[in-house]
Amino acid sequence: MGDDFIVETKNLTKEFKGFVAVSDVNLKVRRHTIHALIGPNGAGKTTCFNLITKFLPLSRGTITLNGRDITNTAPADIARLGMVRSFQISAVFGHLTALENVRVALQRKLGTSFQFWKSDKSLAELNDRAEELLVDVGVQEYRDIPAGELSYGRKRALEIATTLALDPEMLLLDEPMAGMGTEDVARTAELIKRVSKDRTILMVEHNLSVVADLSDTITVLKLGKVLAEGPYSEISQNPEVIEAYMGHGVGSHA
Amino acid sequence: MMTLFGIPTAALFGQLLLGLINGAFYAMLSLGLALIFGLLNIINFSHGAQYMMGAFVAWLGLTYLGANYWVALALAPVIVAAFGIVLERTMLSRLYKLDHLYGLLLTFGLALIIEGFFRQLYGISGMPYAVPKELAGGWNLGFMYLPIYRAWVVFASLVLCVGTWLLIEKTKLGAYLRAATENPALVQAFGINVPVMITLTYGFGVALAAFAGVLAAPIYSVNPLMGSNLIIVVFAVVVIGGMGSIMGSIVTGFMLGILEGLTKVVYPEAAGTVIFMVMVIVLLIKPAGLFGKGA
Amino acid sequence: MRNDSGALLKVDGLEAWYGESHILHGMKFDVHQGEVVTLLGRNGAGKSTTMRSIMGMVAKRKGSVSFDGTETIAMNSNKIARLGVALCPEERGIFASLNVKENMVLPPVVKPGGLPLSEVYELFPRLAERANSQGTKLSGGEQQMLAIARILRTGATMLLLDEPTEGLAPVIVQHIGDIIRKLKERGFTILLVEQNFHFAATVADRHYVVEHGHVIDMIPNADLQANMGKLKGYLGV
Amino acid sequence: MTSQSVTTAAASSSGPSRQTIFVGILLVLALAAPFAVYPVFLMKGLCFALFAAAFNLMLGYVGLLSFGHAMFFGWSAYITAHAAKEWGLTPEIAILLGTFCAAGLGAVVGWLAIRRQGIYFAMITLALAQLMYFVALQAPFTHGEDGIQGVPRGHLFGLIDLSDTMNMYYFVLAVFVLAILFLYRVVHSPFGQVLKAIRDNEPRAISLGYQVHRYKLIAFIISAGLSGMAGSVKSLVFQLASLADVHWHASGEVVLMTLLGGVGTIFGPTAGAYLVVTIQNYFASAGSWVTIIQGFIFVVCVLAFRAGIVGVFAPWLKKRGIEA
Amino acid sequence: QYSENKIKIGVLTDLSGTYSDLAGKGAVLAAQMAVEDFGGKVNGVPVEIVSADHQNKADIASSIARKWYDAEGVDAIAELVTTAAAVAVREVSKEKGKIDLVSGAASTPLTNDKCSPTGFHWTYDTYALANGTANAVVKTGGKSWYFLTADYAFGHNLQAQTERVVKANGGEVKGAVKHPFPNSDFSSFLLQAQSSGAQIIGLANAGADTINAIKQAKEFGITQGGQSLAGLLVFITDVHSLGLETAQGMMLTTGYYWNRDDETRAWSKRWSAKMDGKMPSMVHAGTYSSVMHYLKALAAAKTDDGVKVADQMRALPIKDASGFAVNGKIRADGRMVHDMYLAQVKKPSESKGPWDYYNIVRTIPGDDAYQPLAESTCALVKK
Ligand SMILES: Nc1ncnc2c1ncn2[C@@H]1O[C@H](COP(=O)(O)OP(=O)(O)OP(=O)(O)O)[C@@H](O)[C@H]1O
Ligand SMILES: Nc1ncnc2c1ncn2[C@@H]1O[C@H](COP(=O)(O)OP(=O)(O)OP(=O)(O)O)[C@@H](O)[C@H]1O
Ligand SMILES: CC(C)C[C@H](N)C(=O)O
Ligand SMILES: [Mg+2]
Ligand SMILES: [Mg+2]
Repeated sequence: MGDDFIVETKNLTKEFKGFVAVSDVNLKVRRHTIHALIGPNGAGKTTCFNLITKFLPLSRGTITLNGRDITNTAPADIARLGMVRSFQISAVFGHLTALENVRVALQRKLGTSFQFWKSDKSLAELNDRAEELLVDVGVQEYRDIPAGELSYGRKRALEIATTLALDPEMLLLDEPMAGMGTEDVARTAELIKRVSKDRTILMVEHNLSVVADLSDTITVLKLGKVLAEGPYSEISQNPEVIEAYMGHGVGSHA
Repeated sequence: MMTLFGIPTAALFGQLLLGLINGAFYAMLSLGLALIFGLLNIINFSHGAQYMMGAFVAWLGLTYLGANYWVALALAPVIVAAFGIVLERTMLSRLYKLDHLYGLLLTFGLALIIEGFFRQLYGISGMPYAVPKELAGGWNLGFMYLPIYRAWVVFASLVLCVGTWLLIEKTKLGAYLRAATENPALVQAFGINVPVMITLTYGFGVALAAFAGVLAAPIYSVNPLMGSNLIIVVFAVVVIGGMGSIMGSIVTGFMLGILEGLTKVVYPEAAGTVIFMVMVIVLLIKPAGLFGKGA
Repeated sequence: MRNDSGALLKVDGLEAWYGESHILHGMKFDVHQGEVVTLLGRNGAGKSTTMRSIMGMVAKRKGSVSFDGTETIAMNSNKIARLGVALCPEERGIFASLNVKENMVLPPVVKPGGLPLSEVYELFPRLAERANSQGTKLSGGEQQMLAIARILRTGATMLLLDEPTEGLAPVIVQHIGDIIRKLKERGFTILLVEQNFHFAATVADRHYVVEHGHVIDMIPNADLQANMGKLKGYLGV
Repeated sequence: MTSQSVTTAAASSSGPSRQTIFVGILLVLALAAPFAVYPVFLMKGLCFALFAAAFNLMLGYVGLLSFGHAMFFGWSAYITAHAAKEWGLTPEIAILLGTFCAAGLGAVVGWLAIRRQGIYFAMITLALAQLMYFVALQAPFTHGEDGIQGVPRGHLFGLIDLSDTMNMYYFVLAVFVLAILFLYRVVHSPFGQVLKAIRDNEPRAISLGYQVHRYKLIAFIISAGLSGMAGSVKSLVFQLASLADVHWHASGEVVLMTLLGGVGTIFGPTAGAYLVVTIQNYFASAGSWVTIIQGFIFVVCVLAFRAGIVGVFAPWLKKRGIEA
Repeated sequence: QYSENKIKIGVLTDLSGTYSDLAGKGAVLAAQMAVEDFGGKVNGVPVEIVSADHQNKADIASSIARKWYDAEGVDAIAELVTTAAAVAVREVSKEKGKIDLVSGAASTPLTNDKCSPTGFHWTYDTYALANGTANAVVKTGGKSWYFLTADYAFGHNLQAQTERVVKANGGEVKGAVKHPFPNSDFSSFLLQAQSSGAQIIGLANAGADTINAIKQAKEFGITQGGQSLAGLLVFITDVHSLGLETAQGMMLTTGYYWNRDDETRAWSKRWSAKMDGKMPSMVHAGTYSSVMHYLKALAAAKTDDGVKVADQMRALPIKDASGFAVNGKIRADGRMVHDMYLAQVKKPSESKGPWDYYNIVRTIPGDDAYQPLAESTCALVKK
């Protein structure tokens, strides 16, 4: 296959009290690619994510995942269908240790999550897999530290590990690099590339070098509408995109 | 004679009017509570006790100093507010960074102490407090006899409510307060003396309660438990109106007073419960309350 | 280089603590009237803490901070603000319970001479469009604009901008650059914290490099190209 | 909610863990206690301790403050009392009946309330509890102010005579211990793990595919059921089910017990319950001084011992590998 | 012989709530005075008074009673204001074979379904109140009634008793409204009573509720409109709180009035000296009287066994220094029958000093005041 679309939106629209944040967005994310969503602040990128994962109800439009209509599916069920998101502001379980954070994600597949009569020692079988994931994102040293005490960058890394733990076929990452130091950015980019092998990734990112480096396709949003779509080479030459987003090159990325 | 709900319409008017009068108290009390609750993020459980103190200060003033009603109306809120300010400075101010629950627990404890203290000193039967001469008597409205004093209560309450509403919504005080609950350090860095502002606001909320207490003294006997019986209903009013909404608590206060009045006619046993019925319905339909913003 | 005695803001031997942890160890630098000066440094070097200390927002601090000849080290932050200093904090500090407009007009006017509201909206037209939205419903970048915009009205002439470009689209970063230059033309004095020295280079007159709560170097913007290697070393890029 | 959930990876020393020894000591004390202390007082404490522990499941582990838990406590008491007195059911059946009814009521209330958070959750539970109070006030079988009096304790399994105070005490203790073990298991189960995650970050838990409302609802039902069980047992201990147990004061009291003892700890609610019950017991003849003293204790606790009684000892215990 | 060589009497009352003025610590004092007046010892065995606050709640009352009997060697419990508390304690006392001496509670079930061989109802009850006040009112022309009734057992009971009397005397009941208990705003209920057109508005409530209803009736000009109020249970503490200005002219039934004769004045002044100049209510005097009688029975029975003491109590004549219980006798159902008084509240001008509030209009002989034994549903009454 390789050439079909895993996620498709049709006329995706979101209105907030008389203000249109996302308007008629038709997005097609090709299977096994990295697709970037960029655009000026307030263009509606995060809102798109919220709509696709149903964290916000749509005003109009339809969404399909693997050809199946998920327009009216609950957010938790969307995750169960294999599409998982991360958050723009880091989202970890602050009182759980790093290991437990990852394990909570792994645990779902075990099917024992409603079993309040069972010991939590039964979860130990997941520890090995959880540790592998921590190693992948480079936070294995902090496995027994409550996640709330990690520095911002490490929280972001942990969040990615937790997301990957679900082994989703479709990943939505909202500014995964925001707040990371330079060296972490490189490692995370590397990781994203690695996990994208047999997955599909839709990602919002302001760091243009990362976008240029990773993405197969880029969609540029502006004022809630699609402004342009294509590979980086094409997008970066588009005068409208330069005007609305990239600007004329001064100090845009460090 | 026309009837509605099986009662003559004339009598119904009377009941509505009485409901409105009760609503005036709900409105005043919930206004103060909403102010403290919505703007300072303190669930002021001692509000009822402070209302009671207002009434007691009036009574004490009259009994021991011969201070008349009007003097009490002017001074009791100030005295009780000063007391409130001391509490705020010495205790509540330590809790701002913590969960609301602690404010609730503290003020609950304070309410117990205050009420216990007054009970210990003055017993429970209640002290008589006469209607001031100027407001004695009543008007025959045809459908009912309206004591002048009750009319005065409604009037005073309306003036107070509207005044407070203007103060909060039309000056920037309201915005400062709301912002200060979120990030006091930053608001202070904008040039506002936040601790003083918070203290004064708390004092003002307490003064509102005490004022209501003085207004209540001639109607109900001055009694150490007069506030604790009311507080939970007043909480309900604030929640139904939408927490933090000044207008919400005023309108809801009057509205629920009237609704309760009607219930007293139709199904009196349920009069104390109808407010909670309304609360369930409102919260299920409009989670943030009638006038609340967002959820 | 102007001489020190004419400095509008003069920081000397500034030390600061969060609880028990000692963060600033004798910061020393100054900013002259009408200048744009940046503090550069790695994550955790103490840049934001310096800003907060100047503003009086760090409870435990020592040394000297004088603004326009007034020693402010022992003042409460509301007093300092009244002298004409305003902060745009790094976490933006947009109030969720206020709408955009209310956020905008929240900081009181401390001195005459601030920008009128209409001009502020001209600088940030996006904010006028969203004036009635709840403050925190703005997108990240919009919130950043709001945080800058709201202190322009107050008449404060000394602006402390803590990472004003964080999370912004490249084109907006440039826009912010333009605004800083405009503000400078109007006579504002600006202390800027930046991670992005490419951006800093386009607006600043001088750069201080901060490490472990000290100033370790000062580089005039004119000499920046020459000192690039050294700077990259400091910042670990 | 400020909670001191201690999530130490179970300190794994060999032999019986310190935790086991600690619990063992407590248990021996509990077994010996009625020889030193008035057993009815101990039983009252146990009932409230169970009530507070059940309540704590919501506050401490789900992060939701219910201000209407008295409806489960009180209604279950009525049902058990009625069943034992009017239908002559044996105590264990009457208690189970009360417990299940409370859980059922919990399912309905939870279904209505669980989508709300913070103060709104508290208020909607309060409102529903007030409605249930009203029903209790008006329904004939509850006998209004008098309550259902003279409830027979009956024979446990038709064999053991519970009118004997010692028998009753050990029965209540057994119920309490089993219920606490059950709660401990709930908290330390795969389900409990998810609850903690939800409390920490609900949107994230949703994004991982957890239907959070179901988890919260189940927790609420468990909490309601066990609160009910506490009320049922109390109605047999005192042979009385009364309005006081459905009144909002009782809902408030359980919040106080839990906060005073230490939210989100295993032993906190028990400590808090005994503190409050002791105050009430010792100062019963002090009239309004009781309220003054109680108020004073709350104020002191809030200002000085915010983590609750157990919170004060928790670090000390934790050092010794014991989860408070 | 006396168990543990000690006699302990518990005064279980409302020390902090609505009824703490009409009962409360004044009742504890009365019990103490009884013990002192008796000499502090019964056949050489010391007598001790303990007290506790039941907060008017059945569950608290029952658990304190249980604790006292089980763990603290209490032999009898006195006072017991509020029916629910009294019934709860009655239940425990009966089970343990201990004596209860109910003074403050009002409802008739205490000597009917809930009667006990060791339980006594001392001071007054709703039946007697109705007989006194309602009779007098109907006879002076108040034929049509409307009730404001506190919505709990006591209120219902008082209304029922009063209705019985009204109807028996050819009066008519136009309606009733049950108000929540406690309640502070009566205006709405008063307005309903007003539009009913009844001549008499009967207040089947007590304490603060009665006070508020009366005050507000005045405020709303109900009495000017030609209707009259009948307070069906009014204590002297209520009159004090209302003030004579408001309360004047009201008819009420009481089991005791401190200013009735020299004996009552002497005792009341002793009590008053320790109570900041307040005067005792009938509950205070009743508590004294019941405890005193219990002590006498203890001495005569030479044991603290409940049943035996109860028998002695029935046998011995009742007479004590308070001047309570004129013509008193105890019946099989536990009712202490004694004379009741129909009183009218004085005008302010008639009052000669503080607490001088009543004119006694009529003495109602005990047998006329109380429910005839033949009507009692108490299982102990042989028919
Ligand atoms: N809940 C909401 N209510 C009202 N307006 C909203 C809400 N959420 C977002 N918006 C508005 O929708 C627009 C798009 O916001 P969104 O967060 O999607 O932007 P974004 O593209 O992610 O920007 P950034 O890059 O700054 O994160 C913004 O103008 C924002 O103010
Ligand atoms: N509230 C706080 N309590 C304790 N330590 C703090 C607090 N805020 C900051 N710190 C510590 O103070 C040091 C300096 O922090 P500061 O925020 O000033 O750094 P910065 O130079 O602004 O870094 P960045 O580029 O990440 O914003 C850091 O080590 C940080 O961990
Ligand atoms: C008025 C009270 C002294 C009587 C009490 N309410 C009872 O139930 O008997
Ligand atoms: Mg975004
Ligand atoms: Mg910083």
